[in-house]
Amino acid sequence: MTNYTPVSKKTPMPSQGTAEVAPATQVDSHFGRKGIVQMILLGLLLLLPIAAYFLGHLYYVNLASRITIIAMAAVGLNLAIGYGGMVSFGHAAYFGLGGYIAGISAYHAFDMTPFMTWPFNVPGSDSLLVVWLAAIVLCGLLALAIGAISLRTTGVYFIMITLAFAQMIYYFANSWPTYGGEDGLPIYLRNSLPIVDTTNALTYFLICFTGLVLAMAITSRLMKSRFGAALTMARLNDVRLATAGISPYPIRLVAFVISAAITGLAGALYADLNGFISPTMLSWHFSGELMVIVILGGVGRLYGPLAGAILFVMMEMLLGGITEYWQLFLGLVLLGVVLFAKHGVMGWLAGRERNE
Amino acid sequence: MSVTLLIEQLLNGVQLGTMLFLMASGLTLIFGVMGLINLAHGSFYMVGAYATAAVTASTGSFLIGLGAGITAAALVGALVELLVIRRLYHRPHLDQVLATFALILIFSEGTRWIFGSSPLWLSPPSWLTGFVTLPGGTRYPLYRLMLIGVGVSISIALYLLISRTRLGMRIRAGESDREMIGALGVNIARLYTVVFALGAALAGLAGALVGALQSVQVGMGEPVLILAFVVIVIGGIGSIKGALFGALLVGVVDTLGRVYLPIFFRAFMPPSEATGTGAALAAMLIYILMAVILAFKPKGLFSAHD
Amino acid sequence: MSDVILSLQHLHKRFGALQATHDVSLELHQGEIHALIGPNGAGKSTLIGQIAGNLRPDEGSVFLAGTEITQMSIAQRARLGLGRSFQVSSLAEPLSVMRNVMMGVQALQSHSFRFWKPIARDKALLEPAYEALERMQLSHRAWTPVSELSHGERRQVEVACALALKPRALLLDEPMAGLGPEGSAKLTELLEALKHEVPILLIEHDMEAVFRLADRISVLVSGSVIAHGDSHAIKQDPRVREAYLGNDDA
Amino acid sequence: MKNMTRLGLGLLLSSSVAMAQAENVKIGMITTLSGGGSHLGVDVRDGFMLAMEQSGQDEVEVLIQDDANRPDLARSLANEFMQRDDVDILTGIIWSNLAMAVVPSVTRQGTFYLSPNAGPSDLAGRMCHENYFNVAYQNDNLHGAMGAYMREEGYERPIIMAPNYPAGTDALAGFKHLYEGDVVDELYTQMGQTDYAAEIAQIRASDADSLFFFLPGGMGISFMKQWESSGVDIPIFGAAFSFDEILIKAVGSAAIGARNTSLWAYDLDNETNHRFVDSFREAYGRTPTLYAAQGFDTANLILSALEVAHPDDQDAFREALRAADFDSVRGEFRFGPNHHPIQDIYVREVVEGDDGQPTNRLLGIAIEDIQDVYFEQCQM
Repeated sequence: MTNYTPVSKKTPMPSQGTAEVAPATQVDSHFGRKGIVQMILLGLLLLLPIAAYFLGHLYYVNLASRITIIAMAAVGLNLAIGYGGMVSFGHAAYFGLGGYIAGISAYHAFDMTPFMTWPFNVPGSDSLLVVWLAAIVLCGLLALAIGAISLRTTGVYFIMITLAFAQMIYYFANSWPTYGGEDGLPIYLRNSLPIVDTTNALTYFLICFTGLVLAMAITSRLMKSRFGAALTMARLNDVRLATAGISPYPIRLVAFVISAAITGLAGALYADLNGFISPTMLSWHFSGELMVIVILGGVGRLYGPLAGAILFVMMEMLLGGITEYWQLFLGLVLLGVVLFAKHGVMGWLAGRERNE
Repeated sequence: MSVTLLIEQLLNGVQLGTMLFLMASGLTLIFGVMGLINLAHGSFYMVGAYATAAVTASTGSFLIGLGAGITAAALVGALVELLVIRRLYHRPHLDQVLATFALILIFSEGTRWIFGSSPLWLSPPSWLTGFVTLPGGTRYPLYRLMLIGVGVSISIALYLLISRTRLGMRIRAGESDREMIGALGVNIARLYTVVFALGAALAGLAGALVGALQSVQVGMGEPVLILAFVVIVIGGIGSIKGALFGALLVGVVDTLGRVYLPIFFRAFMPPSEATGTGAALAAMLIYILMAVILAFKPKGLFSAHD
Repeated sequence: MSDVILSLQHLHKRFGALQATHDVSLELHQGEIHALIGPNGAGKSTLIGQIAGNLRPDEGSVFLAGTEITQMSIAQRARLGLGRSFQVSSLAEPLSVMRNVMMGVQALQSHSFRFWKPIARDKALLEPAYEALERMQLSHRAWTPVSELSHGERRQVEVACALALKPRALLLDEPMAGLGPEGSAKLTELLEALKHEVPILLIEHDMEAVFRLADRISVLVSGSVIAHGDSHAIKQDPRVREAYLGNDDA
Repeated sequence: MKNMTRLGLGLLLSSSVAMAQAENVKIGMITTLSGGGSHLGVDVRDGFMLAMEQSGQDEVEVLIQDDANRPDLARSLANEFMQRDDVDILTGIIWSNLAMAVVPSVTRQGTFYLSPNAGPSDLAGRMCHENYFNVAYQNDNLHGAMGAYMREEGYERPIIMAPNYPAGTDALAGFKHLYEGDVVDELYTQMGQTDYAAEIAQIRASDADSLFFFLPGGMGISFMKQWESSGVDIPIFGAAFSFDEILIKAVGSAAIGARNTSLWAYDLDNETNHRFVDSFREAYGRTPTLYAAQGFDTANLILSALEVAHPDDQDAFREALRAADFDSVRGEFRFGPNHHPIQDIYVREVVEGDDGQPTNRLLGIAIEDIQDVYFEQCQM
C-alpha cells in the first residue's frame, strides 16, 4: 500500500523545491514593516534602560525590568491563549507560585532553616539558578495537575475552572501563616548568581531581558516545530487534529505546562525585583490584567505581549499620576481596544498577521 | 453542636443560596440565550445596591428604594447591552471576558466618582427587623426569612415566565437554536436587550436586598460574582435548574464548611491551629467542590448545551 | 476472509427511545468501494460516528484489519489506518493546504512532541504530504490557504488529508455533497483510481456516483441494514424502492 | 476649600512659606485612594495636607500617589519616589501588608519613613529600623487595650472573632495578652467575608457574655447590620477600625451601644484637637476620623523636626523626630525605644448624635501609656 504513484500526468510535475520549501510569505521577514516595528520595540526596551542607568535614573531601569518581567509572564499566557486557544483565567496562580518559590527559598536561606525535612531534607537557597529551576519545574507540575483536570472541559467551563483553581491557591496563600499569609513575605536580599552582582539594577534588568528574549525565542521556535503545528491545529480545529491521528489533549496539556512554566519563571524574577511577594500576585485581578496585556498587544503574536506590557505599565504610571480615577480610563481604553482594535497594538503598528 | 443549630445553619446556607441564585440565574440566562460570558454582572449588583441606598436615604422608604434599585439596574443593564454588549455576541469568549472586565473597572471607579469612597448606609426597614422563633426555640432573623421567601418566589416566577409566557417561549427557542428564533420572526435584538435587562434587574434586586444586610460599597459585587460563576459552572451553564441547584449546594456547603471544618479539625489539632486550618480549608472548599464536579462532569450537573 | 479490512459486527446504539443503530454488520474488503446509502434520518451519521470513534456503540464491535478498535479514540483509530473525510468540510481554514495535509504525515511518524526542528524545511513531512496532494491533483495549490479554495478543491483536500495517513481504509462521508456535475465527475474519477490501493467505505447521496463507483452497496433504513448487494441487485430490490419511494411520497 | 479640591484631584502639589531648615524638602505620600477601603487613605491625606496648609509652609513639597491597595504597586511607587524624585521622607501607607512590602527597603536605602496608620509587629520588633517611625499605633495596641478594659469591666466569658489573616490572628493574640483570662471561643472568618449568619448562630449557641471582634472596613459594616437583627443581646466591643465616623454612618443604628478603643476621639478635650476638628470640618465638611488625626499628627511631627534639622542631616533629623516635640491631637505623645508610640488608649461608645446619625462619644481611658510588647526584640 506504499506504492503511491501519480494518478495523472495532466498537471506538469513541479520542481522538487516547491515541495520542500514554503514560499516567502510563510517565512518571517526581518525587513518588512512588522520586522522593523519588532526590532524597534526590542531595541528601545534594551537601550533606554542602559541609557537611563548611565544617566543615573535608576528608577527607569527598574521600571524597564518590571515591564520586561510582565511581558514575559504575558508571553507565557500568550502561548496558552494565543497559540493554544486555551483561555486561562488563572495564570496568576503560576506567576504567584513562581514568586513564592523565590520568596520562600530566600526566606529559608536567610533564616538558615530547611524548607522541609521529610521525606528528605530540602534547604532554602539564595541561588537564582536554583530558584529559577524550582520555579519552572514546580509551576510546570502545578499546571500539569490543573491542566489535566481543566482541559477535560472547554469554552466557558475552561475559563471558569482555571479561575477556580487560581482562587483556591489564592485563598490558601492568604490564610497560610508560615509565609506571611495576607501580609506577604519580604525578600531582604535579592537572590544571587555566580560572578555577576544581581543587586545592580542594570545587571538585573539585563537578566530579565535575556529571560524575555529567550522566552520569545522558545515560543517562536516551538510554534514552527511539529509540536507547534499540532498545537495550531488543536486551536483551529481539534477534530481535524484527532482525525489526522493526533490526540489534542496531550498536545494542549504540554503547551499549558510550558506556558505556566514561563509565567512562573517571570513570577520568580518579579519577586526578586520587588523584594517582596504577596497573595495579590495570585489574585484574579492579576489574571485579568495579564489577559488584558496579551489582548492589548495582540493575541497570538510573538511581540504582542511585549507591546501590551509596555502600554499597560505606561498607562498605569501616567494615568495614575493624573487622576485617582485612573482605572476608569484604563477601563475605557481597554474597552476601546477590545471593541475596535481586534488585533491589538501590534496589529495596528505592524499590520495584520499573515494567516499562520 | 445541637440539632437546632444545625437546622439554623442549614437555613443560613439556603438563604445564601437563594441570593446566589438571583445572581446566577441572570448570568446563566444571558449565557444560555446570547452565549455571552458577563463578568460585569457584579456591577449590576452594585448599581442596584447603590441606587437603593441613595433613594432610600432621600425618600425614607425602603420599598421605594428597592423599586428604584431594580429599575436602575435594569436600565443600566439595557443601556450597557445597547452600547457595548451587543457588539460582543459574535466575538470569542476571550473578547467577552476582557470587555466585561473593562466594564467592571469603569463601573467601580465611576460609582466611586459619583458616590465617594465611603460605604453608604442601607438597612432593612423597621418592619423587617427583629426575629421569629422557630420550632425548637431558635430565633431567626425576620429579614433573612424574607430573603428566602423572595428567593423562592423569584424562582417560581422565573419558572412560570420561562414555561408559560411568550417571552419565555422565545427564551427557550433562543437557548436551543439561535438561528431559529430569527426565522420565527422574533426581533432578536429586542429579545436580547430584554433578557439582559432582566438578568441585570435580578442582580440589582440581589444587591439591594443583600446590601441592606451587608455593606454598600465599591467592589461589593466581585466576591459574589465569583461565587455566582462557581454556581453556574457547577449547575451547568445555561440551565436555570442547574443554577438553582448549584446555588443551594454552594450556599449550604460554604456555610456548613465554615462552621464545622474548624470544629472537625479540633478533634486532632490544637484549637488555635485547628481554627486557622479549618478556616483556610473552608475558604477553598467550594472551589474544591467545583473542581471535583467538573472532573467528573465537565459540563456541570445539568448542562443545557450538550 | 483475510482481505476484510474493516468489519462492523452487530452494532447497536440507542439514544433514549430512539434506536439509532440496530444490529448493523458490514464488511469492507481489500480493493473495493463499498457504498452505504439510506434516506435522511436512517442513522448514517450515528453509524459513521461509531466507526470513526466519536461515538461508542452500546453493543457490538468494530475491527480494523483484524484489530478491535471499538473502544479506541478517534486519534488512535486514525493512527491504525482509518482515514476519514467529513460531510461538512473540517479543514483548518486559515492554514495552507500543505499544513492541513502534513498533520496526518506527522501523526504517522512517531509522536508530535518534537519542539525544535522547524516543519517548514522538514522533508520527512513535506514529501509524503506533497505526494498525497499529487494523488488528488492538487499539488499546485499546496501553499494556498484553505479559505481561498473552491468547494470542490476542499473536498479533494479532505481526501488528501486522509491519504496522508497511508490509510488501510477510507471512510468518506458524502464527498460529493455540494459539488456540481463536473466536480462530481472529477472526484468520481479520482476515487475510482484510488480503490485498488485503499478500500473505501463510501456514504453518499449522489446515486449516479454510487452506482458508478460501488462494488457493493448496503442500504440503511431506520438503523438497520435492509439490503446488501451490487448495484444491479440494489436497483431491483423492492424493499429499497419502497424505502426511498415511500420517503419521497411523504 | 478651593485649594483642597485641587488636592482632591490627586495632583502633585506643594505648599508654601519659608522655614530655615525646610529648604527643598520633598515628602512622598503613597496611600490608598482608590478601590476598597480608600476612605482611610483619603482621610490620612486630608489630615496630613491640612496640617501642611496650616503651617504656611512653602518649602516642603508633598507628592501624592495612589497605591490602589496593591503591594507591588506601592513598592514600585516607593522606588519611583526615591529614585526619580529623590524624596527625603516617605509616608502614607494604610495597610500592614503594604507597609511590610515597602518599609524595609525604604529605610534600608536611607530614606525616612513615618507610618500614619499601619503598625505590623515585625516592624516594631525584629525588623525595626532607626529611620522608621510609627506615629499611629502598633497593631496590637487597640486590641490589647480593649482586653484590659473588658477585664476591668468584669466580662468573664468573651467570645472573640477576627478574619483569618495575619492582622486578624495578631489582633486576637493582642487582645488575649492583656485580657489575661480564658475566652469562650475564637472564631476565624474569611477575608472579605460578607455574610456572618453562621458565626452569629455560633455566638448565640455559646454562653458568652460579650463579643470582641476585629473586622475592619466593609466586613465590620456587614457584621454589625446582621448582628442587629439576630436578636443576640450581649454587648459588643471592638477596635476603632470598625467604628470610624464614616463606617458607623454606613452601619446605622446597628452600631449604637458598641464600645471601641481608639488612640484618639474627636471630642477629646485639648486645645490642639479642638482646632484640628473645627478646621477639618470647615475644610472638608465632615467630621475627621482617627486616620485624619493620625495624618495630621504625622505632618506636624515632620514639621516640628524640620524646624530643627534638614533630613539630609540624618542624625540630627532623627533625634528631632524622636523628641516628638509637637502638639498632638491626642494629648500626650512620646516614642518608645523602637520608635512606636507610648500613648493612652481611650474607650468610646457609639451613640445617637444630635442629627440622629450614630457617632462616637468618649467614655474614658481604657489603658494608660500602653507600649507594645515587641520593643524588646528591637535592636537598633
